[in-house]
Amino acid sequence: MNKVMFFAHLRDAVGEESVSVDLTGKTIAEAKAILSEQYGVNLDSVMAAVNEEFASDEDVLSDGDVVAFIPPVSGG
Amino acid sequence: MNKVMFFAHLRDAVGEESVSVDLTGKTIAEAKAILSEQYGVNLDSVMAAVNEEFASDEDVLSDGDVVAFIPPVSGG
Amino acid sequence: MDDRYSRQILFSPIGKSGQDKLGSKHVLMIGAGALGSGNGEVLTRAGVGKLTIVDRDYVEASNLQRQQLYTEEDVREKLPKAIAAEKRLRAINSEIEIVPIVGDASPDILEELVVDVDLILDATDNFETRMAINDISQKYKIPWIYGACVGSFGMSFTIIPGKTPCLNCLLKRIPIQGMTCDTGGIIGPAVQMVIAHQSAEVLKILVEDWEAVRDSFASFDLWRNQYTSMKMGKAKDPGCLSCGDLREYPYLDKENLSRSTVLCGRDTVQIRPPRQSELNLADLADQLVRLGYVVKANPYLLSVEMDEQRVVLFKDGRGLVHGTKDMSQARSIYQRLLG
Amino acid sequence: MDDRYSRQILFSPIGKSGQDKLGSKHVLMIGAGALGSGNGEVLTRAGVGKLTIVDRDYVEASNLQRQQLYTEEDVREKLPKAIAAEKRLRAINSEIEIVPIVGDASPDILEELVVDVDLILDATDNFETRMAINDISQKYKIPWIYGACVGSFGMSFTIIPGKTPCLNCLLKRIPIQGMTCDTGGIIGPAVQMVIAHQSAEVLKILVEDWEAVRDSFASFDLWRNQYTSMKMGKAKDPGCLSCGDLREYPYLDKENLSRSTVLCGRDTVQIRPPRQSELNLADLADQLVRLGYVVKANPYLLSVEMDEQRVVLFKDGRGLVHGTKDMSQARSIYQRLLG
Repeated sequence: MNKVMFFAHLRDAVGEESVSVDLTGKTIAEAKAILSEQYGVNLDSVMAAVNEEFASDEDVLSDGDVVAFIPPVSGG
Repeated sequence: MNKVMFFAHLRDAVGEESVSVDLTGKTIAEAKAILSEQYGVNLDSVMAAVNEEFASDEDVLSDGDVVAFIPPVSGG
Repeated sequence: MDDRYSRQILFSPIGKSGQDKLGSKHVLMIGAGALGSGNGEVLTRAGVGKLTIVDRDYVEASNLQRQQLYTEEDVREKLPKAIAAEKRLRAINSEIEIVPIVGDASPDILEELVVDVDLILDATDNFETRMAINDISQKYKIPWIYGACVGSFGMSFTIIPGKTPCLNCLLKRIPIQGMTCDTGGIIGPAVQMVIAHQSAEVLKILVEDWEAVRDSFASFDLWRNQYTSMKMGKAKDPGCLSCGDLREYPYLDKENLSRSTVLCGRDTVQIRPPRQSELNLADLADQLVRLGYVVKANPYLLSVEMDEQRVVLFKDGRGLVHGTKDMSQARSIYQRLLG
Repeated sequence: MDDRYSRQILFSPIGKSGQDKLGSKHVLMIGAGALGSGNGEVLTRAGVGKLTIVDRDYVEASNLQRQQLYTEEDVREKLPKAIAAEKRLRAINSEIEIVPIVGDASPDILEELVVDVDLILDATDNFETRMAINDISQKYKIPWIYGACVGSFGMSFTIIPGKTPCLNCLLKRIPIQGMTCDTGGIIGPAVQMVIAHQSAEVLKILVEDWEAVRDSFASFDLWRNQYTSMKMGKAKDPGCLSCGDLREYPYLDKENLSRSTVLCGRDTVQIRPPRQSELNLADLADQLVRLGYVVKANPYLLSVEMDEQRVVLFKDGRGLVHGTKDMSQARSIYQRLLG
């Protein structure tokens, strides 16, 4: 299983700060597609961190990895 | 063994952000006395956290506990 | 100014009803130095209905590096900070009420000022005043928000009577010889970071979003890139004399306050700390020399020149401030050195 | 003002030599909104030698809630932000050089301004300008500091050419329809928190304390009490078109910029986004209605009234700004809606 955390407006869209989903063996790109489908959020251009380290679309998730999605914001 | 972290001016006095010391079985009060002696810092009125939770003088340390000393500051 | 709060109302945890609540609330802010000027500005811009500001100092050149309401003109006019703050805050928002009070935040004054206050914001520079705020907060069931910084290090903790531990649970007694901005230096970003934490907590409490209130003790060092949140549930002490079952509000008792006395015919004020303690005069002398002060020290006392005044500190914490008869000024100078 | 920087010099990682360095450095700040006014004030107070401020907007009532240099008077006079900022900053510190520039931070202008600049501070409100800053930073080897916020959420990342990943490594392309303060709201404390992070990084870089520079991507939510540091080593992309081995600086190429055209005889500016993309018009319409705007939408376009202008947005991201012939104003209005 994996803990998936959502920040900023993603959290509002999902309705929870974190969810438990099994993403073992999936790439970040695949995980984004699954979660977008499941929670109706747009994860295009959203940064992903795995265990507090930046992860690219091709990185593969292991069991127990904590995934965070951090949307870059533009306000200033 | 225990990881002991020092914040603010304590870090300057100790010269390192963290040190490894075996404090297993000691109370916070005893740990303070040992570290004060060893590093020449005053830990009187310094707050202690064990694994990111506030700890009082009587709390006993276990092997592997991470201890942090956070000095309350008065500037404003 | 229509539209003034539109971006804040759009933030859904505040919204229109939160904005109305903000406009009906009264914040008592103790201190108008670095944290006071910054927090005062955030709250004034946010539209808090009434802001009472208590400060005993006037604006000096060394304040300009981090105290955001003040200008070179305020330094030249030696304006009291509370007055200079009010002037700028009115130009920013003429639609809220600002009450400046030039003076010491003694327990007596605090008890008078606390009527109708929804929240006390700590922007002071010493633990003696903070312990008095803490007791007042418990006695009148008013939340307060501790904030402090020195160097690149800062911290904040929100105290809700009946719910969280209080400052006396955490510290047990007043720390003596804490680092102050006059001995450890300070950078603007650390001030801004504490203001960010404190003012966010003020907004949460004033809009009554109690679930959002931070229950951990936040501390951080911006130069060393550290940030830590300490859970505080276990800190609550049922035997605490400020918030426990048999409370005495010890810091409202004049016996426990630092005592200042004008020494007859000597243009000098003597200050006694609230508890007997031993100062490390050698360390303190080192710090003050690094700061550029002229310091003389021997094993028993330390003498330091500060602008028009000379301060002599004894090993037991007692201080003589020569060159003034003004007790409030003398306490300010003493606490700048010892926190 | 002697003594002005005494508390900062006392902070040992700065000291006297750091203070001298600060006084000899030049910061180019893009934007004088919330992050620009706050960062500008911290750096002016800290004694940075020269500050160039670029902004295309004027002060409006809805800015006062969080943009700390501005007053009600500035709103009444409709002063350009760069000019209003300069006025206040001079009153704060007359001893440093402040150069206000009223205008768009286009890649051409950035290339002109970047001569002799030690650091670029991002205080803009859109990714198109940030990507241009990012390319300029790589091309001329000048560090820059990304900062942004919306609601109670904010983030900061320090980009050092040749060392850290760049913004294009992280994002690959310009995100469209990012949350902006005009659609998601914003609270003052979140602004202060980003300022704290950005200005601390500026001080570290200007005093050349490279070891202290933050190498993680910091993001936080003050209302939800979240703080997270993401390690960024793995983000550096050798194939990145901005900082990689075969770099092209794509965002300095006019072909990739959003194109604005004044539509002949119609008092209208048309804006095309830099990349083809599909806007979610229904979501956007919802946000704008919550903000209080009058919005009309159908499956193909959305029309929104904004003060004197009316903006029509198409599904492909194209926008028509009616009621102006000023391209810079039109781009500002467009980017306020789409980030």
